[in-house]
Amino acid sequence: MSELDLSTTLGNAWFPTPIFTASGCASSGRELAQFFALNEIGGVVTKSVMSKARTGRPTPRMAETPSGMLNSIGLQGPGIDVFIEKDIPYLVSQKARTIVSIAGETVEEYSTLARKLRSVAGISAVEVNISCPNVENRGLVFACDPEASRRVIDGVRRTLGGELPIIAKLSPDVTDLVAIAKGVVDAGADALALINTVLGMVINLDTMRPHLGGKTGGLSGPAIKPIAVRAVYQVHAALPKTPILGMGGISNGRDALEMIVAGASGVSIGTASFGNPTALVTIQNELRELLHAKGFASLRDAVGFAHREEAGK
Amino acid sequence: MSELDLSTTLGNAWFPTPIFTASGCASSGRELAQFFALNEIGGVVTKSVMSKARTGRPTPRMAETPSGMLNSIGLQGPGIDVFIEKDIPYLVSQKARTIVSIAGETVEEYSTLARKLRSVAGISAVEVNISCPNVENRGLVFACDPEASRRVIDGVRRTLGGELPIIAKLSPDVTDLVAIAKGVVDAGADALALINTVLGMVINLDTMRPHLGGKTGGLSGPAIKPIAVRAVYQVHAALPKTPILGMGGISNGRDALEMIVAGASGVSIGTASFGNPTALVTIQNELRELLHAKGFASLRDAVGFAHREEAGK
Amino acid sequence: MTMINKNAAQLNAMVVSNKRVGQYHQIILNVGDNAEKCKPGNFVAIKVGGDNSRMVLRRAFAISRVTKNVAFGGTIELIVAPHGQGSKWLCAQQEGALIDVVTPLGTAFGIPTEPVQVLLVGGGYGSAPLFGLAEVLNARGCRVDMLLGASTANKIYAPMEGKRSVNSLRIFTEDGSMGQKGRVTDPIPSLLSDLDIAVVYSCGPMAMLAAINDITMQTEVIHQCAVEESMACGIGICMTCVLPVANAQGEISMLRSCIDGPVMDGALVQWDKVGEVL
Amino acid sequence: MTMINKNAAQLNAMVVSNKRVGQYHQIILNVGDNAEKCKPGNFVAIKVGGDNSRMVLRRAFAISRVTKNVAFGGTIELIVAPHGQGSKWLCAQQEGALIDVVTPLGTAFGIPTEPVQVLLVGGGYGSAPLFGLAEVLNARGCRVDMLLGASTANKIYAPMEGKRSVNSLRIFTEDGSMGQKGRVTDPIPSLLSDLDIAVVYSCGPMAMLAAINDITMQTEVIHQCAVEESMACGIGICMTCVLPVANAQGEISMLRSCIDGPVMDGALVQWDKVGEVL
Ligand SMILES: Cc1cc2nc3c(=O)[nH]c(=O)nc-3n(C[C@H](O)[C@H](O)[C@H](O)COP(=O)(O)OP(=O)(O)OC[C@H]3O[C@@H](n4cnc5c(N)ncnc54)[C@H](O)[C@@H]3O)c2cc1C
Ligand SMILES: Cc1cc2nc3c(=O)[nH]c(=O)nc-3n(C[C@H](O)[C@H](O)[C@H](O)COP(=O)(O)OP(=O)(O)OC[C@H]3O[C@@H](n4cnc5c(N)ncnc54)[C@H](O)[C@@H]3O)c2cc1C
Ligand SMILES: Cc1cc2nc3c(=O)[nH]c(=O)nc-3n(C[C@H](O)[C@H](O)[C@H](O)COP(=O)(O)O)c2cc1C
Ligand SMILES: Cc1cc2nc3c(=O)[nH]c(=O)nc-3n(C[C@H](O)[C@H](O)[C@H](O)COP(=O)(O)O)c2cc1C
Ligand code: FES
Ligand code: FES
Repeated sequence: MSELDLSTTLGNAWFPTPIFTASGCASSGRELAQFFALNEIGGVVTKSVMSKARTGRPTPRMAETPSGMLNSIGLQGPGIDVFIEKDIPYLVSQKARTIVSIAGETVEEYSTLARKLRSVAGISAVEVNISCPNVENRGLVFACDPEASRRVIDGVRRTLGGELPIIAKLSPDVTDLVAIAKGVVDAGADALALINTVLGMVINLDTMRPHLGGKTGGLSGPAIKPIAVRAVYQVHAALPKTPILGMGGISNGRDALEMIVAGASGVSIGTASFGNPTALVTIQNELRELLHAKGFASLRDAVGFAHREEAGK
Repeated sequence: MSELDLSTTLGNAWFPTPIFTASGCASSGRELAQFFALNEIGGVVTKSVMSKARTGRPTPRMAETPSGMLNSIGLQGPGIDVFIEKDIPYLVSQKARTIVSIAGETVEEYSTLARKLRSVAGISAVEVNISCPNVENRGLVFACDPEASRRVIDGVRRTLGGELPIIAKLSPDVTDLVAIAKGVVDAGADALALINTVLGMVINLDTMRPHLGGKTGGLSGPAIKPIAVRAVYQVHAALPKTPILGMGGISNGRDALEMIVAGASGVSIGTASFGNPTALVTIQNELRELLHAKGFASLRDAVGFAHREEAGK
Repeated sequence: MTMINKNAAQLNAMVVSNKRVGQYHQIILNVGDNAEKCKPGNFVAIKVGGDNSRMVLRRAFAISRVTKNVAFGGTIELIVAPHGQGSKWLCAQQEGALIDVVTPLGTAFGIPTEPVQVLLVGGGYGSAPLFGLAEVLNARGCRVDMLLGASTANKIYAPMEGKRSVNSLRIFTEDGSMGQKGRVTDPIPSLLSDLDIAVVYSCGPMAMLAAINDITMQTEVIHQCAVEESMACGIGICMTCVLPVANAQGEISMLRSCIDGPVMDGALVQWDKVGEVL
Repeated sequence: MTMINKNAAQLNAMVVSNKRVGQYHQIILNVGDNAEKCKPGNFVAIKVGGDNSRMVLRRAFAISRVTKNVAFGGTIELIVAPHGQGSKWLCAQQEGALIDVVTPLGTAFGIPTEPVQVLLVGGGYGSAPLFGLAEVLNARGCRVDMLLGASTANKIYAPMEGKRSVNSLRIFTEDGSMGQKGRVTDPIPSLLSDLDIAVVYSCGPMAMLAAINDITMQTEVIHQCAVEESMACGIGICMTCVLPVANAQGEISMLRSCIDGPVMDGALVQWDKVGEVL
């Protein structure tokens, strides 16, 4: 069983296992290193970083919901320069494979971030989080606008050149996810990350107002798993050659396998780490055992397996 | 406390309480009558009926998910003629206030259904379920297409005349829910029902294929409550004068109150009845007590209360 | 018009006992007077997982036997296989625990008015309702023969006291670990031609029921089977549990197995169309 | 660079005892050797609701006392208010139950190197970590005075044995049902001017901490407070638990109360900006 090949690729980046942290759910990596070695898993996806330091949204920033939670962090972070100076060297020192997530408020900001990352050693891929309000267009979230999504990815692609793979991270809060996916792949994304959180709200019955400081927040956790599996399945059916980093509510090996057979080449674990700091390694071990039990010789054989032709049809 | 006025209105229809069944979650009413008197609650929203009898989607039609479930019924039903002949008289005999839900595959089918209902006595309102594939336009769900949504409601409005209130039931699976809501209100909807189920999928790890016969299904239950509250809040903020029938994961009085202060004039209970056949009356009692405890003199005062101006701002 | 769910009530039932029997748990619940309304074939729908459970749907279990108990009033017995999270939770409940049940639900086995000869066929925990049924048939003067089958010995549920109402009992396991090696359906054709059997009653996996029906369809024998479809509500309001069934006129429609079943006339069920679009 | 969460481990802790004390539960958990790493101010993050729970996040509780127990090895004590579903579940756990905990987490109270005079102020269950702290301070030779407050008598947690390490203890309730009627903050200004207090340690509701800080800011007294913000992860990875804190240069940033707290220097916390956008 130890022979089972768990390795995967996202664009031209190779990873020994398909298990990744989810952006914003592992901070810069240091915090989890007490619970497992960061190089044991497929890779670390860092918290989305912007060009300047940001203090984020007011508290309360979270609310627990049935089998899930809402968060409203507002991309608090140190800004790209401090990030490159302090966080990347740490991850490199831990031999962690690193996917840097970037976020911007303008098409230009994304390109600026890409330019700064271009020359940084030790990065495996760039995840482009386009679920941010576009300040140039009425605050409309980039990922909800096919044209804006394309332009962001196009800008990042031009800036990065052909080296680093680009993973475009999409929002499920759209009428036609496949159209957005096709657009960003056309614009140069090598892979897709699906799904970001679903927009939600909780009302606090003590104050009788929205509970979160930012009023709305992003829903994550097991509650959204069926939405995430559907998104991955739909997009893999439409774009079978584009690798997908699947996420949304994965809490155990079975969830990970569900996502993989739906079409994901790798999976990110977010909220599950909050409930269980060792979730990533537990899930990785469970996935390995399950793949073995189901008779797969490698992870690769399982990717998209739920789409196979039906016998006799 | 028994004095507390729970009555509500949707368009020109009056209901003694704001607690309704959700379409498709109470069949034709008879099944629940063993557990409580149908005239004890605000009203019964019937399963969406189409013009012809339909056998629906293949089984399996359901999968339980964390704090929710997927269903894929495919609008199985007897067709409008049998429905009018058999189900309406039963509801009338029980003195149940009845909202008839209609569904069609073409704009014309909705109008035909409305025409048949026009002359039927004992109906309080018509709920127009536009979360159906539009066979005239590549199977694109009406509710995901602002123009198609408008045309359906416009057709129903013209056919019904000004008497019966129209409640347009929208899908949350859209980029811009407020735009769709505004469109159908412009086209003549008196009220909105929010939200229909969220598109999801579960993979069966025994067969390694989508579990449901229809592959995808609709996610309902507590898992989607934060999405529903957000939808109601957003739409109420944009259209404060349009009454909303709120639904999605309501399982107790607190959930109902959350939805009401977010902006709902009434709430529908779906999945909760599957877990608890007496859910509607329990929720109604809990809501009454909570409103009282919070110091409201009437339901009306609580509708949209979470939107009130902040003191001093 | 008959009222749907007309005997059903939602109540908190106390666990009177919970014993492991082979791979199953025999669970006895105190349902008070409600027990009088429970007939062989009916089922209960149970809320699982406690207050903060992520499981929102009830689980269905056949009522195995009904007893009038001096200490507790009426009790019902369930035979539960620990399958997934919900049934495991139920199997872990201890004596004294209170459980939220809706009971009795669904159709019951039809009992012949005459003392005819009948054959009862059970697969796995499907034998559970057959012992209660055998008691009723026996009391009616019927001759009751029973066949039970499972993959292996500890999936056979055949309690000592249950055998009292049965004239003959034969057991089949696929691995030969108990009784005869083979399938429970193997002996049915010869039994139907050798004995004067009027009704076959069956309960077990859908494939077994279909196989039995293939046999009974070659004969005049009536086949009453208890089907098992996934149920979201158990009370007829969700339309998830349907299967294609013909009426007397041969018109096929999708009937709800929770209120038009679980006991159905096997001859009317469209076995080849189960799981298909009509 | 110091490692974040460097003493933390995830382990299954057995409930050694669970007793009601007023409105709280005193819960003792066996955490073995891990207890040696737990310091006053640290907290534990507990998984609640069992296997099928719809609650996905851990709950944070201050470590009240640490004991080396002959029978069990190291134990930690928690004082838990049954607030919502998660804490109620915890309060319902019986002796022998195994509980998934991550511990110890967060910063600890700083202990003076000299035997100075200190004041400990607790609100509600906020008194829990103060008794363990008092023991340590007492062993260091400090003079420890304590003020405890709550809305009403049975929300005061002040165990007999805890008082041993305390030179004086005064209790305040808003309804006067125990001790003096009034707020725990009322006597602080005069105490600070009358006694030679070097440090005020506080734990309780945010409003109480802010009020104490208003007082200490008028003086030279150090204020070490244990803050309480909603935490999704407890280990520094989610950024939900932040509050605005200045550094030595006066630059304000949003620090995580789970790893840069819960114990913080009250003088640096920007109390008026908590819950605002910077
Ligand atoms: C009328 C009827 C009578 C039954 N009688 C018995 C009995 O006497 N003893 C017994 O052990 N089991 C019986 N079952 C099956 C029992 O309902 C399932 O084993 C149980 O629901 C599984 O729940 P779970 O949470 O353990 O499994 P999971 O697989 O986690 O359940 C997930 C979901 O699928 C549904 N489901 C899974 N398996 C089945 C199944 N076989 N049939 C229907 N729904 C299923 C569950 O209800 C739940 O909603 C009966 C089912 C029906 C419909
Ligand atoms: C560092 C720290 C130490 C604490 N020490 C203690 C203690 O010693 N004794 C004690 O009784 N309580 C303590 N609390 C508060 C305790 O964490 C909450 O009462 C508990 O999380 C409530 O969970 P619930 O499920 O019962 O309530 P719910 O209101 O149902 O919880 C819903 C969500 O909100 C969060 N939440 C609710 N109230 C609080 C709160 N006051 N603080 C932080 N998060 C909250 C929960 O963690 C959960 O994620 C402490 C909190 C923190 C942050
Ligand atoms: C607290 C929190 C912070 C997050 N921050 C980011 C972020 O900075 N960038 C991003 O692309 N996604 C962010 N996400 C979304 C996650 O990466 C992930 O897409 C989502 O949570 C679904 O996965 P999960 O259910 O496993 O958490 C965040 C999620 C949470 C819960
Ligand atoms: C089994 C099932 C069948 C449904 N059928 C319909 C339907 O026929 N028409 C409709 O408008 N909505 C239908 N719905 C959606 C519900 O009316 C409701 O909008 C949704 O389930 C959210 O509410 P809930 O979480 O309380 O169930 C159905 C939902 C379920 C679970
Ligand atoms: S289980 Fe809901 S209709 Fe049968
Ligand atoms: S609770 Fe997650 S960062 Fe503090």
